[in-house]
Amino acid sequence: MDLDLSSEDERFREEVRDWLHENVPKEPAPPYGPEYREYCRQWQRTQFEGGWAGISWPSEYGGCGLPPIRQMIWHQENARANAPAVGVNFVGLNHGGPTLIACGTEEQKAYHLPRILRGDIVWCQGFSEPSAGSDLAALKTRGVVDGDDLVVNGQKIWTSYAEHADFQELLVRTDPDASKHGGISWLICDMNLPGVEVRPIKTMTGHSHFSEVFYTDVRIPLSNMVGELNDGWRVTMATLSFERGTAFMSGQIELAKVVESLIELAKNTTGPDGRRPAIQDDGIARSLGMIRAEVSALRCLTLASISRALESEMPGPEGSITKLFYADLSMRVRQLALEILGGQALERTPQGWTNEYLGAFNVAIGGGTSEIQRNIIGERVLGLPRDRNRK
Amino acid sequence: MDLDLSSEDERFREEVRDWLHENVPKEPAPPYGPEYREYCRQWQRTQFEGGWAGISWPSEYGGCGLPPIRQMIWHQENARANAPAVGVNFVGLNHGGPTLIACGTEEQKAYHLPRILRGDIVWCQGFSEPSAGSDLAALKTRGVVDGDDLVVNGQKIWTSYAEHADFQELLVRTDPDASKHGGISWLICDMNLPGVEVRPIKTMTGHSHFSEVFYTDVRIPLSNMVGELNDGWRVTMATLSFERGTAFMSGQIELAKVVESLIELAKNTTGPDGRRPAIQDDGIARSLGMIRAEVSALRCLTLASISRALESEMPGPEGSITKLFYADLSMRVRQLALEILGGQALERTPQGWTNEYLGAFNVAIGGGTSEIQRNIIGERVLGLPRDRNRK
Amino acid sequence: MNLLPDSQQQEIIDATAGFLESEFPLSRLHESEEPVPISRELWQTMAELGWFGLGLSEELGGTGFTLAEEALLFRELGRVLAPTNVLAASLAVRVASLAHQSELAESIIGGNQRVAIAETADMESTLGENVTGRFRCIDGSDVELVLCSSAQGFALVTRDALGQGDVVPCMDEHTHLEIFDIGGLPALAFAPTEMDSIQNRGSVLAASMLVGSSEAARDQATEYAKERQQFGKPIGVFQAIKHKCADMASRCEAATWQTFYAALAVRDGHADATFQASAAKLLSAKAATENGQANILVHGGYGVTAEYDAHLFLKRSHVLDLLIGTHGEHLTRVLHEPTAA
Amino acid sequence: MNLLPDSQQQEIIDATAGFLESEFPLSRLHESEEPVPISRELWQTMAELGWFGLGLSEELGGTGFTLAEEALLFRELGRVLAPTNVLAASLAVRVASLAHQSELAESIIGGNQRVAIAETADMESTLGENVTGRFRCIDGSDVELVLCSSAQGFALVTRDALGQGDVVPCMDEHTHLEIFDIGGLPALAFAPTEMDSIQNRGSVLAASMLVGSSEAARDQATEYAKERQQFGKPIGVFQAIKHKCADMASRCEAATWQTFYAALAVRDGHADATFQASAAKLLSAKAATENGQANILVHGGYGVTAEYDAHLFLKRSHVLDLLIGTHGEHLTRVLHEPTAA
Repeated sequence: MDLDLSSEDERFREEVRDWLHENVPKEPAPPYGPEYREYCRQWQRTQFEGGWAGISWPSEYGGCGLPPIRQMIWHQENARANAPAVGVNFVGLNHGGPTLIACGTEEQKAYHLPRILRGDIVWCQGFSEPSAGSDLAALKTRGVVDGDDLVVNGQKIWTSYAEHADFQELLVRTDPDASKHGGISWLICDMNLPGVEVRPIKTMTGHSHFSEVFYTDVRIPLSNMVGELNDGWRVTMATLSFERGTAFMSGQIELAKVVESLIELAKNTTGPDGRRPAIQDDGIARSLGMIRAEVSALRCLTLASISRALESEMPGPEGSITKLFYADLSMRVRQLALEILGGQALERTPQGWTNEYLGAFNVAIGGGTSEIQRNIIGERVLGLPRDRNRK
Repeated sequence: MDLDLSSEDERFREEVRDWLHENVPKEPAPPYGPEYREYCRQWQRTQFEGGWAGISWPSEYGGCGLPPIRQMIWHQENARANAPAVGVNFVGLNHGGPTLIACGTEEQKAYHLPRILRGDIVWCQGFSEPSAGSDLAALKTRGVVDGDDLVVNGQKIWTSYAEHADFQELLVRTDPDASKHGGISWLICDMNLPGVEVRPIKTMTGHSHFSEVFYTDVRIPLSNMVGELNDGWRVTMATLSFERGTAFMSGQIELAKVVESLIELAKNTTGPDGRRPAIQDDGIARSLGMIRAEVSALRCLTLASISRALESEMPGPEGSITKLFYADLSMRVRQLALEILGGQALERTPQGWTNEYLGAFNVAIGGGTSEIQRNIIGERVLGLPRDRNRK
Repeated sequence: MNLLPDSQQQEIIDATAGFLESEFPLSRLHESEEPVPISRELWQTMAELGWFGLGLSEELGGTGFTLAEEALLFRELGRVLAPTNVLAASLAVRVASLAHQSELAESIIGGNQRVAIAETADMESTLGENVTGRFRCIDGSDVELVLCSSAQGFALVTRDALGQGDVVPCMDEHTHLEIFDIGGLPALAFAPTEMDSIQNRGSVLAASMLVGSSEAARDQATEYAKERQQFGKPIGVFQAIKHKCADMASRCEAATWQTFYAALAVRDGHADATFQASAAKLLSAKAATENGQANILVHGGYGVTAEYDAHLFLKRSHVLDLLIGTHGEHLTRVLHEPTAA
Repeated sequence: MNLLPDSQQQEIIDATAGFLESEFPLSRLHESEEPVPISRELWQTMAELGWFGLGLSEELGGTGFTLAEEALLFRELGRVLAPTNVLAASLAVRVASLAHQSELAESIIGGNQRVAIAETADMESTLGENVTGRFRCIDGSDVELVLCSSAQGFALVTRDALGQGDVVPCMDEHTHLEIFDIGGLPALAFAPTEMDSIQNRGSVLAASMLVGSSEAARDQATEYAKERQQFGKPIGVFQAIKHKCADMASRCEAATWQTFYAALAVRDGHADATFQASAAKLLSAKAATENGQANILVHGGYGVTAEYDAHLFLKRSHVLDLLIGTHGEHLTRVLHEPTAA
């Protein structure tokens, strides 16, 4: 047990800090559209050219080959420098890429990994379907082998940044007669193939965070399969373990910043008595204190994941604890903001707390609802028996 | 919709108040033991002799034959007069007796009801078993017909006041080959029969609220069966509807008094800052306010039950909402007391808040856990599909 | 004593629900992302139904029912997320009547002047003969009168006199939100808080709308839980969902009966009327916002889409929560006012 | 950076757990309803194991490990609901050492003097050369020294000098609770809060015991949920139970890693040490009390019986929660102290 950063780690932090100071874009990110995509890609390319992309990815594919703690340092310094968020590159960097590293062929790795790191290509996810949400393995999108291709027909939903993506991690059912988990394959789908259609879904914040994707006779080469035919569920578990595990590193740092700004809000907003600043209200002060302690615990959960990653490549089911804790805390932070704001909470500004509050429901649902995380914790961390209702 | 009490109701209230003023025992109840039983029985007999027993019970069995609102008025005035709690007579008055009224034979009613009202006999419950708790219908205690008797062998648990009781509402399995709910019978068991053995269970508050009861070849006359042989589950549902419904009338009034004393506590206890009285703490004041509003809502839930009782004899599944609300609120009231007391909460006095806190877990578990109440609300109030895990 | 609606009241409920189903279907909120003011025609129809004077005696020009029937009407309005103008009109009629402005009252009752409510936004506002302070005006884009509300009472002013306020996008996109800084504007009519228990009436009506919203959210979540299949079962089979719905039902039940009780206590001038009205507002606000959140979560991914109704209930519950006093004010009252005997 | 115990630390954990399993089985708490003081022999054995000076350097007479290893030891002590005397002794050794009372320190390390902790019970107490105020002394029925604790620091006094206090039945029947009103008693040794981060050390050790208690409660509930059958299934199949257990695991995980981090931050003198120590105390107290409650509820009726262990964890968690500062003090610190970079 130690918190020590080696002198190399410290030097790394200094170098990152200096480089970010010089290179973080001055102009803010455009809110959406092709300009947003370009902004994200350009920032990724800048990182790549500076030698900072894929901190803990293997160096043979353009990564830095450094231990995960360096990735954490990188995220910390990015937050300190107010560097742009990962944006459209989230899936490629945080679970698409790591899945290829763990399960992909040499060709797949050689093609995609450097391109993801350079910001040349954008990845998105194609897992959920309209009737396969929490019950992901119920997916029905069909893939039929025809020569060297899989011919895909069906529909996906909740695909973030689909309209910006070049490739997609796509789950299809390739053996409808096999057991539910036994007939699924994991594909790399080129989003520009004929027959792929993207339709954005509008959310309650007024934005389109995600889309439906429709597939009509889309021909995907079999060489784009990750893992074996019908063995995609194993690969999926790897993807989900990355999604629920290490992908939260930057989210946690972001949330810590949100909490500090919430404290500022409480200093500058009149409290429930209509007279003193909210932070002088005994109850609000206690809630703020507890939330600050909890965001610290979230950070420690992340550090524990990093520590475990020193021993094993693949994040374990404990990632679901981090996800659950993160989702619950994210929601409560925004609820406290609403309590502090009182009537002002009705006034909606694009970057304001009200939108944050509405957006927080995404966090509790996306990447597996909190109920699903509790099932995983109960069954895979604690070893409680599986629910027979779930066929 | 009206809150009006008729002039007869008001006159009734006056009469109750006057009578209680004259008749409420001056000496407090002994804490336990045979003296406690005698105290409760004596108080019941005093009520009976004064003409106040069984306010809403039929007059042919010694009751007053009055509408349920009079029962409510009676409870209110009892609380105001600090009259003794119902104590050992709870089961007889609140669900044993009402079950007989709904489902018993003429002989059963004629024998038991007046005696319950007079305080001559004490009833207890014999439903749960060690492996039949939430899954009540899994009960295994066997009853075998032999001539005019049922011969009973087995064990019950969580029987409140078993050591004081003369009779028990006893569920036994009379057809082991029938469906789970189809082979149960509801019996009146004389607790003084040979083969009945009572063993008190000590709880975490240090008291013995309830007991195990063992049955060895206990011969119960078939004439003591309520409802038909193997049709006891229907009778049980009636008993439970009374237990979860109208039985909360006095509990709600009691809790309202507890909340008022909690507010007094907050005035007289130094708060979290170690300087001001707890009630001046913004957060504690808000919690107290909300709890006071909630106990008022609990009262309104009870009044709604009374209103429904004007139209139907049997309480509906909404009683589970009252039970759930009551259990949750009971617990939170005591948790707030602990927060107000701070370190003082460690100091345990027999009637103090610390024991109230520990005792509140009983409320959340006894009479069906909050999880069971939520199942009932989900399935029987809202019509959601039944869980297939529950065989 | 009977908290259940009687047969005449049940008729009011049924007729109102039927009318609202055709005139205020929830689908209307998916046809526009802007607030849709109630049309003049529809407003006139409501006037003819007697809604604006529902709780006012016939001798004062009202329909001759009481606050109990008003509570039932507003519960139905809350169910369909109707704009708050009916509530504003109902209170405005009473304010005008209490200020002996019978012509004004008649004009509102008759549907000739439409009303919006404006809730105080600071502690410095004063209401009386004149109105001063900052107010958040709800659903006031196309009205003739504005009813200013604060802990001091209610004051009625003309919309024209307020000039152009600061129109702010609202959390609820179907609610028009405009902020006015008012400096000493003479009121057409003023009623202080205690007069005819006017503020308690407002609390009960707002609570009734919140009750309706919380019940509709409960019903939506329950219906979805019966229909939506995952793992080969309706999701309502799973306790994680079933128990969420049960908690929604429990919150509704508590809020509903507390609100009905409060309506009667206020109507009949009981000593605990203020306590009951504030308790109703608090419990119904809690039920509406928590059920609004739970409804979204029961709907999973679909709950956060604009296409489904779930988010509409949450957003509207926060708007209604703002009306007639802050949490802090109501909590102070329930802590210090006398409760029921 | 690595938060996981290394192999040497794992050995300490395993050895401690083995020792405690035989010397402090939970069954001992069912054999008596009174507090059972640690016997002289057992105390001596602990001394020989080097527990009282575990985190003290060898040159000061300690075992030469650090606060990290102490945290691991106290987690195990928390798991078996051991009395708080080891914690008192561990802090007392450091207080004596900081006050250059090396003989006193050696005597405690050697097990010759047993120690109890007494937490301030009012805001008027003062700690320094002299001790004044009201204190709640925990597990002090058979000790030679008492360590008085308040926000000002720690002061060591002899048990004899305190005379007879007011023995009060404790919520936890296995904890001896005695209240002392002390007026200007000279201290044998005093260490102010900041010195050697002594208060933060205390917070971390109390947090470690709370973590142990919360983990043991989680494990008990989980085991019970696997074994107990209802409706023909282990109750752990049902989400109402499964998700309760999952929430228990989540609280444990957060408290554990926060506490380990705090142990290291305090040991290494980081700028955020106070923040981390207070955060650890708050999260572990929350985990222990909430898991204590949940464990009882998972056990159903059996959870409230004296015969089962479940209630023991809840009661002890409230005792441990009392040690080394109130919630209010820790919440103020976490709100105002600097956090990690």
